[in-house]
Amino acid sequence: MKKILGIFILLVSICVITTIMNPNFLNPFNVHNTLRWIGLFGVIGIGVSFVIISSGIDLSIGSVIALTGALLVQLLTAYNFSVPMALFTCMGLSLVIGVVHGLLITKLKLKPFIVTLCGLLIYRSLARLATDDQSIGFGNEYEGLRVLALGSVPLPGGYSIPFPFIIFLVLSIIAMILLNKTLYGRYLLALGRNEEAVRFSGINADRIVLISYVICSLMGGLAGILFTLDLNSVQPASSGNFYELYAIAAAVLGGCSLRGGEGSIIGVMIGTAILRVLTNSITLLHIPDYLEFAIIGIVILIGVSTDEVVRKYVSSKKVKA
Amino acid sequence: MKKILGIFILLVSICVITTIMNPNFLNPFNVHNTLRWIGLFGVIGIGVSFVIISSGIDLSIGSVIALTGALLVQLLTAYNFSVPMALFTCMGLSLVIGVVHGLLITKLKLKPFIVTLCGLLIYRSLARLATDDQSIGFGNEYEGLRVLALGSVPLPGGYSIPFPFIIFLVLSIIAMILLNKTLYGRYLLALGRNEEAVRFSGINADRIVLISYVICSLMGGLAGILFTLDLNSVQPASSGNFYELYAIAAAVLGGCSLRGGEGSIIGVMIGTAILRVLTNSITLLHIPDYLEFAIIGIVILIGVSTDEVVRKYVSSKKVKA
Amino acid sequence: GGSESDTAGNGDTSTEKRIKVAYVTNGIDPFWNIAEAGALAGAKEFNVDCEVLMPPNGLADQQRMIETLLANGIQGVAVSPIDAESQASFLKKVAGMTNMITQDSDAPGSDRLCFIGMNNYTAGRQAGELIKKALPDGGEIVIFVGRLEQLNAQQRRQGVIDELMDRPVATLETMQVEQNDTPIVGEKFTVLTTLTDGFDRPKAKANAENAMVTYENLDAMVGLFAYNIPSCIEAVKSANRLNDIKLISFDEADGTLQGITDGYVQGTISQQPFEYGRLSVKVMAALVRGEETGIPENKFIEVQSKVVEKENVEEFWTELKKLKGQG
Amino acid sequence: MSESSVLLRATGLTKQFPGTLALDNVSMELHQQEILAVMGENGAGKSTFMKILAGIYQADSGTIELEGQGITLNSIRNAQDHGIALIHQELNLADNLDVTANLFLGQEDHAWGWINQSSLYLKAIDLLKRLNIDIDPTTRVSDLSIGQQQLIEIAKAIAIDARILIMDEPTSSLTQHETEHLFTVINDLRERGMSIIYISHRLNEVVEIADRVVVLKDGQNAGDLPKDEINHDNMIRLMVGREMDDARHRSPLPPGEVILEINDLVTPAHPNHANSFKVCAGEVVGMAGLVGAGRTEVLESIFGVTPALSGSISIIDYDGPLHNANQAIDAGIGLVPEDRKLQGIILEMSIRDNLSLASMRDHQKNGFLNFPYEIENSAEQIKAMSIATPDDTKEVQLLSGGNQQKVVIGKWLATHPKLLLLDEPTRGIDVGAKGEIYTLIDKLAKQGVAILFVSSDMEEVLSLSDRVIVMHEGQITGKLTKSELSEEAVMRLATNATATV
Ligand SMILES: Nc1ncnc2c1ncn2[C@@H]1O[C@H](COP(=O)(O)OP(=O)(O)OP(=O)(O)O)[C@@H](O)[C@H]1O
Ligand SMILES: Nc1ncnc2c1ncn2[C@@H]1O[C@H](COP(=O)(O)OP(=O)(O)OP(=O)(O)O)[C@@H](O)[C@H]1O
Ligand SMILES: [Mg+2]
Ligand SMILES: [Mg+2]
Repeated sequence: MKKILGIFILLVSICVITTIMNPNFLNPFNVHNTLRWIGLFGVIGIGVSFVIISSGIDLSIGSVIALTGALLVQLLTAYNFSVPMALFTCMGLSLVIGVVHGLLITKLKLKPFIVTLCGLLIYRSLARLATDDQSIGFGNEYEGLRVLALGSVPLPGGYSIPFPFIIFLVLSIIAMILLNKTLYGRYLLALGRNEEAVRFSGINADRIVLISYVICSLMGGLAGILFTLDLNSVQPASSGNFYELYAIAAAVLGGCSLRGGEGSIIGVMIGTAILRVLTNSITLLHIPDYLEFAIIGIVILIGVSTDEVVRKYVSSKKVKA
Repeated sequence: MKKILGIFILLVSICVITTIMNPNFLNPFNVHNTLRWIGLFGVIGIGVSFVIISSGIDLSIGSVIALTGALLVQLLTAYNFSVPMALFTCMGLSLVIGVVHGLLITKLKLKPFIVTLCGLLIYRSLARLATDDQSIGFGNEYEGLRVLALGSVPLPGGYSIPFPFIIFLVLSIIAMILLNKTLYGRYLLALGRNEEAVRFSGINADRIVLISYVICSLMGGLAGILFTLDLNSVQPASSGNFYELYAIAAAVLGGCSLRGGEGSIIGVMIGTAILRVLTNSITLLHIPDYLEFAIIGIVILIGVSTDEVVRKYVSSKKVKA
Repeated sequence: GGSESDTAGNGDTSTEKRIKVAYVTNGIDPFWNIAEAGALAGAKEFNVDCEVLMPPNGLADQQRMIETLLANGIQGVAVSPIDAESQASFLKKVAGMTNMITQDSDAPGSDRLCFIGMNNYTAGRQAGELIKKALPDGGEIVIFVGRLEQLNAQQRRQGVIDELMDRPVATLETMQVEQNDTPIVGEKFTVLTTLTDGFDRPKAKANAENAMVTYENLDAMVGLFAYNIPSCIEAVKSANRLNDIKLISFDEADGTLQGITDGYVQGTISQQPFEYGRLSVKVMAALVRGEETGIPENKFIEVQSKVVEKENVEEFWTELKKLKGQG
Repeated sequence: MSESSVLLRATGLTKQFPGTLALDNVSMELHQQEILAVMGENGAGKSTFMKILAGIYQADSGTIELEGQGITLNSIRNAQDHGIALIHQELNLADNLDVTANLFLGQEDHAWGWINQSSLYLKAIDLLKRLNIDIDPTTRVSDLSIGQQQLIEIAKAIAIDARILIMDEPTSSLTQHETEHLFTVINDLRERGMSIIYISHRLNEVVEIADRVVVLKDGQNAGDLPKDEINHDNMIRLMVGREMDDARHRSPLPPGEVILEINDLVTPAHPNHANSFKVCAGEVVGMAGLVGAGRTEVLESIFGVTPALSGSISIIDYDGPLHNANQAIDAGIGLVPEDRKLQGIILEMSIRDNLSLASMRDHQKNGFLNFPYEIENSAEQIKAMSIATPDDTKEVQLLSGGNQQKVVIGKWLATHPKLLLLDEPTRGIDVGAKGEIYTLIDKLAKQGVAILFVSSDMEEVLSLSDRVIVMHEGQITGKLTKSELSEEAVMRLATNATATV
């Protein structure tokens, strides 16, 4: 809880400082857009946090985004799939990807880093193959479907909550329940800390791990669909590049430990929000955009190291008490 | 040794198949180029293998390459540094980067993944800052210095060994000695297995870890210099992108375990060679270049999983015997 | 990127609130640095504030930046869409909120007030003509490019191919993008393949090296992006084949211009990016102020691409350096 | 209870690991409501046997019958379904979760995957109360002491409602008091119909609790002992195959000059207590106390791995600073740590490399390894410690626990320490190896090495020490000379902080 408080204060500070320096930050249009981006990136943040809690990692998310995005457009525009069938196929593909990752990691005992690094490479190629290496989009069609990403619920004062943010909220709540109230969540947390303990309790640890990769890939696939609907375009060679790193950064900033066994969904939500608000502020405040990376990097470092320092301080306090 | 034999056979097979399908593979010019690329990429492979053996990871190498490259050009062309001073400054900077990584990881106990991910972001920004976000190069100058990357030792039959490959060989030999014949290497291997036991043996584990990051960053800096001299150009925003992943892939393919404590320099050499020969073969054999990533990914997967499978097989054989 | 024009103290005494416009590129590239110089020069000339933004991470980044500009009350945006066709509806929304023009790459369905640029297909054909001039008897050609997914790359490539195959001039609408899986064989010329490098310089150089090994009779290399030919030069130089492989380039990288000066690059097609920047700001300033903009009926302000060859390279380069403030 | 009612019968079990035949045609019967002790030296195959019964390993051959029915145990869940639960030799808890979550891990009450948390807490309270364990079920396991964690492990196995409960060295990290408490629980469980297999290296415990003893040796049956034949001599004879001759009852020499002097040492875990004491050359000083009394911390502070908050540590003939283990080696200190596998050795490295890990720094050649030294040292230590191995290039993990411990000690002997600190040097070590370690300690003392050892094994403390320092919650509560030494005296000081100092 303390952990979350710290980054929550960080988020609020960034918002307050940006607002003071440029009140346009609170402009309904800007709020809408920022929430939309939080929603889009938040989806993969939630996905990867399951894998991180299992003490794994998934580097393939960005490529999964490109691949499902490319597939969605191709199925709808080139192969005349119906919308439900196309969505179903894309999610089905991400499911298969997750299962393959999970099997390679649990059955062949390959390292998650390597399996998903290979995934990163392979799915990127497949996305380029599927599209003939060309940017593709829906053009002016599928406006109805695109509402999924572009629609919003109006609020008083000109404000509105974009659908992707609502999707993100709903998924977050489901994730919270899954993590804290169900057998699966409990086993996942236990397994992230001590896999032997879980195995020796007669639990099928492999299945728990496998499911975490499936969740992560499914979230990647969903994000691929949402990003594509939002942007109306897939660049097979570049869409989603490095997104896995943003997702991991958000999760870690939000208190997920790469050692496994630790992580809160609220933390991930705040972590994602910090990263998105930061990039928004950087442009709003006319900070040269080449400093964006540096600022993000420094904020992550400060976030995680304060956490370490606070923990040390608290434990030294405890001793004194 | 068995491990190395396996990937050595893989390397030879790729070479043989490529030669059969396109004899130009053995053309002196092609051999020269392939060796040069092996040399250039091999340098970072060696660097990252030290970090991997310590059971760490370094994601910042690509950005370090961009930063030192950018710095080298700027110092020489814009600030009129002498060649030795410029080289010295670049290597000095990479040393500082390595020390900072090491300190954050050992003193603040931050995870290597996070520290170097932030490094990846920050140094990229700095490279863009240092160059005003512009591509820079030497133009027609510094031809003498560029021999370091472009020169070669002629052999009979029109063949020649490029300097970067020779540099790589020399560094490999030094790395082998360091790893197998010195106290440092012994401690590093031990620490990768069991850091706690190393601490309890009166060894300054923090220093060993720190040095591994310094080695890795120094190799990154050297690679930055060599790549820049070779290409005569630095793109601050894109030079070196994803190179850390190639380096890690080469090291893992070469038998370094991400669990730490395991790794051989010869393996890393072969691993790098496989990756470079593969990319070479893909163009030589007219395979569409968007399949390159997929092929590399699949070869890495096969490489590491055969290793696992063989290990299982061998141990089951032993049992029967 | 991201620099603002420093207009403080330039004697602006009017009480008019400073006009804020933005120039948004499609990425980070030397080409855009020149355009940026043009935009900033234009800002000074036409007395406005101009922000130049270069999205580092592609399309999503570009849209985010534009949204933020809008939130910030920007009065004019000149954008180079990354995927014009797909982004049309997004840009339509932008056009509804501010004065929007496109530059470099057009987005016809987007309600943009005008397009400032050149015809990349025509430029491709110009490059084709340079090849024909260098290889009157025909030959085998390899094309190099960063990513083929970009429209300008496809248009340039198709222009080169159509010219070499002696096909009739197509328009951007009728242009057919050829696949890249088999060599395209014409009467005199063969386009062997198109190699992509994902903007990775070592890959670009390795591609050139591999092409020389794979295709023993290679006669010419065409680089569609600014850095491609400089990378090729490095490779061809180390193979000692500068005298026998013809090099044809786009844009105005220093390496390319040096190559033309030294005689081993046949020529380059310059898009005059400085003019893109300056004109964009000029038009936006006029739009905001409600002045005469000079937008023609067809909404297309064409910046002529310029063929740079040995004869005119010195003059061109001197001028360029001056524009970039290095002169 | 009918004496002949065989509950579980294992016949001809064989298990081959790479390079090791862990079990070779082993058979065993377990009767209804019986407490069966399984004994044997380190590496005899006890844990392997139990893991087969618990469904973790599958035997290569052999049969298992439960109540006369042949069963196959191919998964842990499967074994649990047959009512077999195993308490592992090592702790296996998820210490990021609370006590309740750990107690019922894999056995949660749930509806469609939804955990019924409140019912679990009630069950946890009930279970802990029944076992008389005073721990709040909402405590995070990481906040518990090792001893408490061990109790949770035991409670967890009992929660499964097993018919057969296997305990693999459950007392190795329990205090005397906790052990006695455990025995009450075990007897109670037996009364309620459970059968128990009990593994321990502590002969006293076995004599006290077991109805029958089965002894394994080198993966084979070495004999059985009925209740009335269970005594030390019989057990040792079957296990070791010879009479024991160890230095347990050593005759101390007069102490030499003061090697170690501690003044007002304050350790991080107990910042409100300062301790002072001395250890002399040739002296064997024991440190007694309950688990968590702070003994390990004192040793680690002296050795520099857990720097003290304040106080002075002085070592004879050494003036340098003492802030880390490296300096401690300079000062002539060695530490055989509490957790062998985690802190003592590097399992995947060879015996030879492990043996030179601490001393190589003094034999290096400009940073390069000294291979001749390494070979020589390894041969010397293997001989001095009589480490049983055909080849010093074998990985340490292939050795039995006792031999691993000897490697740790050998590693420190190679540095020729003036002061050797030993933390629980015989935990989990079989009688044979224990005896050899006692002999070795005696030999070192005779050579003038000062020895300070921590042990939770009362018998060991009483017999081996020339002098005993007793701690309670971070405070030294008493120092007992050989003549004052008795079990009652130690226990009084270990449990009562107000005792005279
Ligand atoms: N997973 C394994 N792989 C290989 N060898 C093993 C494995 N587990 C145990 N062994 C070996 O099998 C033999 C029996 O080991 P086991 O753990 O059953 O002994 P033990 O009687 O429980 O000893 P201790 O008293 O030290 O606990 C030993 O030689 C051990 O090294
Ligand atoms: N790494 C640690 N982190 C937090 N608390 C610890 C740690 N190590 C020990 N403690 C706590 O410090 C106290 C003293 O522990 P210590 O291990 O020094 O006691 P001990 O007397 O040696 O006990 P034992 O018989 O278990 O070795 C205990 O309450 C223990 O739980
Ligand atoms: Mg055992
Ligand atoms: Mg202890």
